[in-house]
Amino acid sequence: MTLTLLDELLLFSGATLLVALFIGRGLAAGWMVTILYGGQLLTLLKMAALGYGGGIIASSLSFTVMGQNLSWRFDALSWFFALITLGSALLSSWFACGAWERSYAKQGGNIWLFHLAMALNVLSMLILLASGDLLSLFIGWELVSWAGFLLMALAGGVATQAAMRYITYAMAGGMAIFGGLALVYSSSGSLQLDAVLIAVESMSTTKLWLLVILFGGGFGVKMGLLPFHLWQAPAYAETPGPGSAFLGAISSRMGLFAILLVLVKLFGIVNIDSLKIPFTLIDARDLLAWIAVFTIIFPTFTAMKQNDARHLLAWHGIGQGGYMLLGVVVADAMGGAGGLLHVFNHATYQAALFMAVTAVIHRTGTADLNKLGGLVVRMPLSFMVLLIGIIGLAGLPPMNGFVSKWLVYRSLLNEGMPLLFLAAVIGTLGTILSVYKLIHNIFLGQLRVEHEQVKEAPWSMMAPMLILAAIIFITGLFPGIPLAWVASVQEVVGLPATDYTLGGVESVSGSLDMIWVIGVLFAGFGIGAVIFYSAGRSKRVHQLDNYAGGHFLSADVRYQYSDNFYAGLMHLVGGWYRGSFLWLEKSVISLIDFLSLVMQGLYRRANAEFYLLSTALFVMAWVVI
Amino acid sequence: MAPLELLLELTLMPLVAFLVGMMMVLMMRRIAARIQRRVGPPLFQPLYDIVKLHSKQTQVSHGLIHDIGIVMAMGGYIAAETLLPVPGMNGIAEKGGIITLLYLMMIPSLGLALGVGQCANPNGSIGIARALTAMLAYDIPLVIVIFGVAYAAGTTNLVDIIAQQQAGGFATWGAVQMPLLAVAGLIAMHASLGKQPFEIYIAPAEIATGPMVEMSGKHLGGLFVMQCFQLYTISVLYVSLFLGGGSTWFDFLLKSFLVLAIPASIAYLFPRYRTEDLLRLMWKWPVMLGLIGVAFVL
Amino acid sequence: MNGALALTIALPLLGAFLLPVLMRVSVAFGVWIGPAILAYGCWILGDLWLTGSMQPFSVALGGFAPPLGINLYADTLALLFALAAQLLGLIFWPFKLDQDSARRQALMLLLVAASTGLALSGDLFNLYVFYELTAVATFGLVAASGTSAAYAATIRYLILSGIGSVLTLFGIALIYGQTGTLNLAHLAQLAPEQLSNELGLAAFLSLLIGIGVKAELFPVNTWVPEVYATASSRLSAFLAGLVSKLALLIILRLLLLVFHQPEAAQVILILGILGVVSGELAAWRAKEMRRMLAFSSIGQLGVLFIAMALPDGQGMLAVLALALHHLVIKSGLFMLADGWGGALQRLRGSAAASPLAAGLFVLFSLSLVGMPPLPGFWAKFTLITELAGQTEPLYLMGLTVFLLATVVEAAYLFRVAAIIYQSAPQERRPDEIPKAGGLSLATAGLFGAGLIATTLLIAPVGDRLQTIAAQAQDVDLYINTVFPATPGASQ
Amino acid sequence: MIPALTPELILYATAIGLTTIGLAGVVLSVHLFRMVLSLVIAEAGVNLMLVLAGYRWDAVAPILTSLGEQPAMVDPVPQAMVLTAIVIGVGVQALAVSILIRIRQRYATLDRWEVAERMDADIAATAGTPRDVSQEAPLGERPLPPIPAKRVDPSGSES
Amino acid sequence: MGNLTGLLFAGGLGFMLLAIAGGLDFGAPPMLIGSAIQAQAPAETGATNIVTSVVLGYRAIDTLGELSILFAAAASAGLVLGRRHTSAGTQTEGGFILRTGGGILFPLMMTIGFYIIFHGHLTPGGGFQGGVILAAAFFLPLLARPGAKLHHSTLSLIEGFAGASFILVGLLALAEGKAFLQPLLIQDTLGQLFSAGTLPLLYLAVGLKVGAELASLLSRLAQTEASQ
Repeated sequence: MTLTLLDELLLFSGATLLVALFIGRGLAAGWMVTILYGGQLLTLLKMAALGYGGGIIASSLSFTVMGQNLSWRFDALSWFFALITLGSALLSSWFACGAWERSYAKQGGNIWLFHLAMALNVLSMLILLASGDLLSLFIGWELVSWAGFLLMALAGGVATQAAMRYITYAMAGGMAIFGGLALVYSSSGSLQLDAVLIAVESMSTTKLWLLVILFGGGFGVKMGLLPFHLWQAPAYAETPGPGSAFLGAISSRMGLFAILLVLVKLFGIVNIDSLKIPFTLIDARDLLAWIAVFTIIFPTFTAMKQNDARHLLAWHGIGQGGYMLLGVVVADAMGGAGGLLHVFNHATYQAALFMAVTAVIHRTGTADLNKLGGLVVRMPLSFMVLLIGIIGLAGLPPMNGFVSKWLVYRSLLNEGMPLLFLAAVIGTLGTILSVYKLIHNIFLGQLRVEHEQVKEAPWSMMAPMLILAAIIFITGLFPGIPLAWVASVQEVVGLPATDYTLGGVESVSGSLDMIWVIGVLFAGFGIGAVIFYSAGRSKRVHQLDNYAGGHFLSADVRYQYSDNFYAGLMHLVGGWYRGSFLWLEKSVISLIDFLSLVMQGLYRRANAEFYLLSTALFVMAWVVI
Repeated sequence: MAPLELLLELTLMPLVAFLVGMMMVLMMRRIAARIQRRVGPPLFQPLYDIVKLHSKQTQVSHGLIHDIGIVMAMGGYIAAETLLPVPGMNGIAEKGGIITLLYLMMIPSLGLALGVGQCANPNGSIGIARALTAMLAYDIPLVIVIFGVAYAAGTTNLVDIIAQQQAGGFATWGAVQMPLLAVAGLIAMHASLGKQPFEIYIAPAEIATGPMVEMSGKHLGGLFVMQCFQLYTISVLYVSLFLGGGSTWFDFLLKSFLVLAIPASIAYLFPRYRTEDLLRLMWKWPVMLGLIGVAFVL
Repeated sequence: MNGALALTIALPLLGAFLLPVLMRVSVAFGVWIGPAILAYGCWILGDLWLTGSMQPFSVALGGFAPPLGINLYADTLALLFALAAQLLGLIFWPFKLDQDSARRQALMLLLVAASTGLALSGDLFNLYVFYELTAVATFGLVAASGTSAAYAATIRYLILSGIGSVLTLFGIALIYGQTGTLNLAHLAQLAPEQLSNELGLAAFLSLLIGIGVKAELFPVNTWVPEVYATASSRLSAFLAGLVSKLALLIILRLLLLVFHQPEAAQVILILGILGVVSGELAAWRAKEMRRMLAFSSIGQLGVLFIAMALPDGQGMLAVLALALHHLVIKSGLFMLADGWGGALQRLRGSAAASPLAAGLFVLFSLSLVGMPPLPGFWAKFTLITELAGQTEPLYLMGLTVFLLATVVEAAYLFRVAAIIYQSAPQERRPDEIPKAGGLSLATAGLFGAGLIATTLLIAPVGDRLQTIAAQAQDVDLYINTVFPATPGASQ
Repeated sequence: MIPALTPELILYATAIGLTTIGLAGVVLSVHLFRMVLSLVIAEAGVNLMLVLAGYRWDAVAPILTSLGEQPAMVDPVPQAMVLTAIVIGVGVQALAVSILIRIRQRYATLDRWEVAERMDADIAATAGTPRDVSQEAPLGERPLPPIPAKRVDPSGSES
Repeated sequence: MGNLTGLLFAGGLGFMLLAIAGGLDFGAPPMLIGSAIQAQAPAETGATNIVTSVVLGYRAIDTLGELSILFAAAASAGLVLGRRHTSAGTQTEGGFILRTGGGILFPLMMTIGFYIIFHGHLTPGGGFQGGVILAAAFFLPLLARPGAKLHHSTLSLIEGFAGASFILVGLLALAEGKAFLQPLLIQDTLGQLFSAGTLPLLYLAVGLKVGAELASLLSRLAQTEASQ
């Protein structure tokens, strides 16, 4: 059997897993695994034709079990996601090697298990992305959720609790998908994608509704959509440093991949659009859109109240997921492109931000926003990476986040959905506010006494961060590069493709050319600098030489304003945080506890004979009558 | 559009903006004086202030980020000018629409925030927190208004919007077509200026002029320049969205000064709003008006 | 060669009778008698299983043709379960030597002989006799553990099983009164005319409840947590793993061959769903490893009942796959519970003490929950696709309950896994942390290896199971093998 | 209408009556030994039911008295079955009684609820888990009497 | 309240069962295999008592199963009631009538027991009934003199060999190529003492086994009762 490119990739990934498994003990293991990830990325790039022209590369591995034949293949969609996965894997594991590895091992962490879990995650994600039919999709899906569980449960203690909560959600999602799978199988007779395509047309609306709910819910759990989002923030935040960078970047986007494959490609947006919710004028697509929009707003404003940097970023991860779904669900040329591009952009700056925060933790030992401050003087490079990251996350012009958000807004504008547009903007503004809190409390303001001798992050951690920052800026400057891949993905998935240029998007209703916009921006900065520096040199003043209404500032006084950062806003909005979803989750758990108490009582106080007698009676009565 | 001509425009537009901006600052201070029954500053007072600040001997800075913050503040607005079409010169309006402009206007506030953050002064940080909250407050109605206009015009390209408005003379002005949106836009514009009733984040009594607390010399000069650009950008944006932009220079200047006169005259009559009152106000009336206006437009 | 089939039952009985005598004569010789007999039984059945041409055959005991005499019906399904009985009997052999080990080993031999009889016998009353023999042998073995709690559990179980046998006898009396014959094949021929009425259904239901006691059917399985908690782990592994499946096999044979009324299937479905709900939820709160496993086995058997309730034998493959999978997993888990028996909180940090056992526990839980490459997933997949194909709402409810049960199951199994992998509390001395070791760990490892082997060659195993299921479903094949010459006409 | 007291009704009524009394006895009684006895009654009832399944009108016992033609005989198979069922019953009851003796020695009581409560306490004690039921109101009506030490030595081994 | 519902449920169940049993046509059993057995039994098994031919011939495996149940019960009782113990029971001696009567009755009961066992295939009765009488015979002296030590080892010996012989006879048939537990040595001597081939042997084994088991069971019960 000839080894197709896809086989090479999967075998390479398997080899990485084996290397991590067997040779993982040595200190050089980290570097070896990173190089192997690089190798995987090269094999993927050899398949680059997929990203531009589309087409399919089938894997020679396919077998039939219990009458179902499983096949694996790569197309533009899986290639695009695989590129992001392998990119973030390479950079995260590069970040993990060297200094971080030694400090993690010193704190008692198990490096071998960490690299093993990362390799397992990458392999399972590639298998999921290469799935050729619904059954292999489900198999890949379960593998990914369990591999994620392993990576999250690694750090023990709080992380295990968060991982336990994750696995319960993931299992519920998995079982919903399994139920949906069974329904599809029963109506279409086979789980191959083309057979399902035919069967979808003939499906009754109620069955289609059920399938949309089941698949939507199942994939929504992984993506962290609103009712099921509670697990994601603690789980991603508690994973050890580079692990959270990897998970934050790509792990929950597998849910979007599956939604694209199933809801968009198989069911088709037009079918979903036709599913009307009785008595209301909105249909399934609007429902998804509104879930996406609420997923943008609520997590973002929860992030604002977080006091731990990692949790703040993790909550933002959920929020940005909402944009991607919104773009995909609006499903016109710009919206689709915006959603998909946002996946790429988010992966870059989320990974960069997590790495920067891990670098700060590595140096100062804490991520608590109230215990940091003024580190810009000591860790300028990390500051720059974090700055570029938050500009991307907030979606401001020079960085790539702006392009995808601009596309999403334009599609909302074209489709004429004012409320969705408004909600998305509220989300963005919320992001800007909480993101400034992040950078202010860590890098700006008063430098604490104990952080005087803090040095810049070591090079093994700084290199991947700088690469990511560069990627963010370059794809911001030339969005055409990722847009090319996005266009080919849109063809595969069945969304209308966008006509893109290197600088941005050309369209009759207003176009965007990032090269000009950024050019003008930097020109403006130049003129501003000229005006500013024309006034001669300024004297550098010590931090304590500050206006304090007549008091004398001394080093031991902590006058940094970081706790309850947006007090003004919180006076008005504070009352609206009622943790209604936490209450929902607690009520479900207490229901199960109560039921199990009832069942336990049933078995303890069992007058077994009486039960037997009563069942015999009811059964006989049922027979006789 | 030959690249050379384009380059010429790119340099001329900010210059024009600076000059007109200074005139507007002067007008604002003159109106304020008149309301408080005093004469008000002479014609070139803004220019004098900027030159004085820039020529100070001792320039105090709190570090590189403090300086870069100010540069970003000025640079952001300068870049924003090129996106605003001015009679005769369109700049790169076609390359980026209103949304890009809206985002470009956010960069100066971010730059300022970074600069003030570096000064490590609690008053500064509180001021910035309030400034960002205020931005959250007035940006929402602003966005609704822009949505309405863009949807009505079917494009986000300012040049087309102005062309559409000028096509039918007075009748097809934005304000006439969408009165409610115009009013909402006005209130939002007023808040984004940061002038008297909505200037909680400068509030001299409470937080010692907030962000400006550590700014002296050329930093304060830079902020003055930014203020000129800010006034110019906001008024010209309002003019081009609702008053059909300037077909001739005289008509363009007249409209923008008139537009600026309204908030200037209202400014000094109200006491300062608290942050949450500002939020409540902004989220209640302009948003209501805007949504109703958009409903009409849809 | 067919005669040897009867040997697999006769020899263990002979061994059981002679063991007390032999033990008094020479302990060294007596100890190896039991395992030797079982090994020989395994050899016979294995040889039949491999060389047998997959065609079922019937052995008339005592030389009398079936409708009069009793016949042993051996199709691939029966052979499989008989082989499992002998093999597991050998694996879970009570090797502990003490004063009354002779009696305990004799009872074990009886139990294994009865299980083989249950799997093979083709006569209704004979099934009842072997069912009672299993019950009595179980009482003896559970009471053998000597603690007062064991006695209390045994007496409660004995009374419940007594009532069960009363109902079973009543059912048999009804069937005999109605049809006049006891042979299953003969009944299968007569069933359409005589047993499809109300009386037939009543007879089946009393049989169902009677035999249900052993098959952990919902209302009558209150004995399960007590007995499994007090019996030795090896015994409860044998009981939970195999004996409950055999009782289920009888009900399945009756359902397939004789009683085709839809109401019968609905009753089983309802009781199955209730069983799943009660089992899984009770396991959620269980504080002790063995009790948790007991409740989880109730839940799993509830699932088997749901699979069995699928109309006209569609669920056969699902039942077979799920039963075998549960057999391997539950035996393995009980073997681990041998070392980790006590409270779950006590297990904190035992992963460090015995990593292999912790790894096995996670492997078993993953397969029980249905992680794809493991066989548990394929077993679930067959059931899910069958259930989804039905239209009645009850089956769909069964499907949803089954899916939700898996989620609850994953939650409590991995809660235990999390406890095991936690770091041991400082104040506990290392020797205090429970270690799973020795023979039971080896057996659990054996089951783990079996699981992994099935994962790797899942395709051939899947096809083999499909042929077995197809053959077991075929009622006419059953009748023709038992009455080869006369097509249907009774003498 | 009282159904005509045909022999059929009488016999069936006795058989099923015995079974019902047996079952009711098991369910209602609290004393374990009484439950075992009512189990015996139930089994007797079912055995009678089994024999009746084979009864024929005016037929004799299935023993060949003369070599010539024999009179109509009763169906021998149920009788064989009953023989086995009775002996099974004996076996089970013997075992039950011996276990009851052992429980009486260990728990000093044969009240089923108390035995159940003691059993749970023992299982929880061996496993080391806290009892899952509230202590102040144990399941039985009255709190557990302390096991008299003198009569049964705790190790349960024979004196 | 619990009792009331229990009573009601039991009454309801009884009524239901009666309604169902009504469906059976009483007194005219289909005799499907009954008549066939009656016709063939004397020829195939050589026993006049057809029930014995069914018990030991047609359904021999049932009887074997039932024997092993009895053995299991005895073994479990042995397990439960603990090791043999020679406690001088504090029970009162049997009365004078019991002691002397016991002495006289013992041989009588033995002969009746063996008579019933040997004529199992001719007249009603058989191994089980005879065995019980034998057990009573063994148990009588224990009642008379509770202190008397009943030597358990011999009893379990008898028990073991009797059971083993039952199966060996069955295996013998297998050795001759016939099916397991097939009746052998069938001559046409219907009605005589030594007719019906191996059946009497089987019944002898059953009788001895039942006798020994029940005797040891009863004696163990008596002695544990005594030791309290």
